[in-house]
Amino acid sequence: MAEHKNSDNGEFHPKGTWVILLIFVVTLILLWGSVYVILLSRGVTV
Amino acid sequence: MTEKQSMHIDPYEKNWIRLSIGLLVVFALAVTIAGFAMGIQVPSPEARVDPRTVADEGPWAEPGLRELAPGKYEAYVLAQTWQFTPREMTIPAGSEVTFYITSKDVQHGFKLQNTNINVMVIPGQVSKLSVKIDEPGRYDYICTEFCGLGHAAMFGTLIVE
Amino acid sequence: MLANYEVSQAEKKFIGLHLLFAVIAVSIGSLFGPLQALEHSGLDLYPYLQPIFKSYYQGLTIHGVLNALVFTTFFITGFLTLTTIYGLKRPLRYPKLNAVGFWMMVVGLVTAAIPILADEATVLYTFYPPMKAHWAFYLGLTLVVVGSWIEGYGMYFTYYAWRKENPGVRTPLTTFGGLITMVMWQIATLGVAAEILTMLLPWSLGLIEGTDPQLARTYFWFTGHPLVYFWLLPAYVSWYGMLPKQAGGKLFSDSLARFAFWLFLLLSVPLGFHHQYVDPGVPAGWKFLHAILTYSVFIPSMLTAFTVVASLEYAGRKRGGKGLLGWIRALPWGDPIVAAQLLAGILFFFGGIGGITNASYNVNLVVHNTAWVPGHFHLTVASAVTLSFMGISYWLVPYLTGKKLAVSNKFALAQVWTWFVGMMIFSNAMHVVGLLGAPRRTPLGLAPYIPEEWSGHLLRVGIGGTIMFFGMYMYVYIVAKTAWSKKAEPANVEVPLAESVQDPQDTPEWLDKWVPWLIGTVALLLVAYGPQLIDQISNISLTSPGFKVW
Amino acid sequence: MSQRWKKIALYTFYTVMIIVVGGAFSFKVFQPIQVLPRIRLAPGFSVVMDDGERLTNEDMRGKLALYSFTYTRCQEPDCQRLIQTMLELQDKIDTVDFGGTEIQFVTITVDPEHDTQEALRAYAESIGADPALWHFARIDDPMLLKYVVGGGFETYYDEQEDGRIQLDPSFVLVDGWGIVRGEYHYRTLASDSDRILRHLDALAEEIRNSTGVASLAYEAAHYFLCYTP
Repeated sequence: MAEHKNSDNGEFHPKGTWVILLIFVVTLILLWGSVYVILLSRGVTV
Repeated sequence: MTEKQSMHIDPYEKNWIRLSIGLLVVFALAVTIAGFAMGIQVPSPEARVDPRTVADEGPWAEPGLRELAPGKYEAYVLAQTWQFTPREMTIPAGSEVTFYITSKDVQHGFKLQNTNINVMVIPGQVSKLSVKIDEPGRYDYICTEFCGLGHAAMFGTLIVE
Repeated sequence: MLANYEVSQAEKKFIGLHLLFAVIAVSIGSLFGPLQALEHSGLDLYPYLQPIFKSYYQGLTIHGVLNALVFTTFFITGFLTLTTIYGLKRPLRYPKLNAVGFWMMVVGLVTAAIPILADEATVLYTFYPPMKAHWAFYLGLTLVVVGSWIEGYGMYFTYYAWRKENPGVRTPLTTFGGLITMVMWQIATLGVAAEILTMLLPWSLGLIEGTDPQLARTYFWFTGHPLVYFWLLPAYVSWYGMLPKQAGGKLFSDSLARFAFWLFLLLSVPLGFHHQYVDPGVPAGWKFLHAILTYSVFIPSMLTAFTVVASLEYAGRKRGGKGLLGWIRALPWGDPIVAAQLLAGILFFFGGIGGITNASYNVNLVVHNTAWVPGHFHLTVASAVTLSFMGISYWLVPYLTGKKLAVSNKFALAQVWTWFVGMMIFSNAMHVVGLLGAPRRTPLGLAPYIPEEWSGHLLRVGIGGTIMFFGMYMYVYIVAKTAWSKKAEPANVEVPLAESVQDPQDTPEWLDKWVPWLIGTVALLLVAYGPQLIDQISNISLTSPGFKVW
Repeated sequence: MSQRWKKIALYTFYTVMIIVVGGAFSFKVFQPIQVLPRIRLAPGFSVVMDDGERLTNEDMRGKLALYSFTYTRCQEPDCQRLIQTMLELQDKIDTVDFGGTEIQFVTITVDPEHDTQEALRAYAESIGADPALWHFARIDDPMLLKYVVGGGFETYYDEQEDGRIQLDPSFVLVDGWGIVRGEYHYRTLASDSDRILRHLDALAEEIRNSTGVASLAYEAAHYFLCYTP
């Protein structure tokens, strides 16, 4: 097969890293958002 | 000192930094709106008292719930090892209560379950927060800061009916 | 740089002593972990310990002080001593100074431990006045902190000597990260030093009548949050400077790694009010400013996440990993050193999510002082940090003792995974039950207000805690067996310093200059804290007499 | 970049830093501007004063008002202290330069049944209240009284079964816009008369100075919570 991904310095771009971190960001938004919703649902304080 | 010296940042990483900052800006906006526009605020300094004498005279000498006007209450709560005074308060649903809480000994916490009332109780300081509760039920207020051996048993109940 | 410098036996022994005290501390401190966790699930073993340990809270104090304060401080000063001398390839400039610092820490540890064990300092590791511990407790903590400062000075002198010998050379990354950690620590601990020296120590000695509890909290959290970064940054040193090599690759970006460390120096300290969002004595506006600053310190953490994961991807692809995510499988998961740090990183992802939630100003009202908070910091200090330190130990102990790890790879791997699984269960349950309203620092088995719906989660707290208990003592066993076995095979371990994709010498010079960054740090600190400190100090009222309530 | 430009950039950086830090600090240390928080809107009301005049919240537009709440029969030390504080303030009020803005003390009784207009006037005379500055006032309807004093001014009082009145004597400071700027419900570390006088000073200064461009600085002081202690 042609593509032996050569990790030479110039060509390497961390695409997989992006995918993992994107999953992280989505999880972050969901979990943070759920606590934020709890905050809103529990009413005002002033 | 060569020409090569520079921060070359991978384009993927550059985008990642942009994304991170954008996300934080959105979060910051969300909490700002909840805090300053909708009124879910954190406490600010109310007053300073002398913890040695605060329970001798003034409102914390006889702490309790008091009706200011129909549907509007104030609750002076005294925290001490290991109880809140009063232990039980009853308000009608839909009323607004302003809590004034202080401690005559060590630090305590005051968390009214299932509401956003959650505040430190620090001797010498008065913690003030208001809440409006529409849903009838029993709302425990529990001590959330370690205050000694009886800490786990320190709680009271706000009955909304 | 001395041409053929090798870390000497004496130096290895000195560093090893740090580890010895760290492991002793964590092995005592961790005894109480499962006792607390099981108490939550309804099995209270404390009554059986009555003759020796008086209460849940005494156990909790020991757990917190020994694990979070002592284990970390000793491990970190030892580890950073190594990154300093090994990275710079030169011995300590004043080894006696470092020895003085170390033994001062030991004396402090003993001084603080005696009142804790005697139940005279059951004040938890935050020791909020007006709960009044025995004076020896405060003195002991002071000595530990000052001792660590002195060790830090020893590292600075060493660095200074090296810098004069090697002008223009980039500081090696691991040394660089270690030094930043130390500088940050020394700035941050000024808060707790002020708290103890101006208030708590004179008060516990009877020289002044009372304290100002609100000011004490402000002082404490000046130190309290950067303390977390003092724990984390050495783990980052390993993730940036060693893990890439251990995984079979290179560091993805040297300059961004350094930039992240500078941001940590700049931003770690001026954000302590985010621990005081619900304090009555701090104006909401200042809390909001610190919320924004806390968000800012999330940026270098995000940078770290990217650079470290990218370095791992680089390593995984070099090892033949294909496709978008295939490189993950190709990483050396069979190596306990690597596995520990990878799992630490996974747990830390969740720690980061919890952290940003805590930091989010009014969102904190939902979670403040609930079980969520210990759930969160067990993902940082007990996962990202401790699990990484466990992994580091698996090369560091052989390196220092010259003996091969005395257990099989599989056993060490099992240890790492046990800790990971236990932590997953424990911290998840703690987060959930905290959201439902369970307070922290509370023997929930005794609390009369526990609703039925919490019990399932509290059971999981107990299960997770117990699994972690086994994970911890497997670790202690491995370290102890390696250190004391007579017939172990000799090890041939080197300190795993990772190369960078880019030559560090190409990193811009401004990323290796101290003065501008230090000035910036002090300036930001003054803006973020100065006005409030002036306010609170000038309005000080020492009206709170002491109480012994345990 | 040449060495020289680097140096210039660095020193610019330091200078900006010093200005920012110095600015923030001098703002705090010298406290050029201090304000009182804008707490909430004061309630609307209509009272009858001891001289028989009717006074409403509308009449107080553009004037400063220090409201206080007590009743003449009260023998509690807290009530005595309230009158004492008011007298101290009356003595010292001339030291404050309100720049032409009028200030009025209004003490509303929570016991209108006993505190008739005549009784209030007699009481005012007996303690030496200056009629140009300080008036006692009453609201006839107990329901309205409750809404104004309890609901609006958030001052607690309650008539007991035996006819005795339970009360937390208190002060409320309201500006010319009808906004509550200070509340003094219970004793704190500072003495009430000192605190109120300090607050009156701050309010007077804001009225005198916050015109034109300076008003922006005052808004900034509000924004940055530079509150008078």
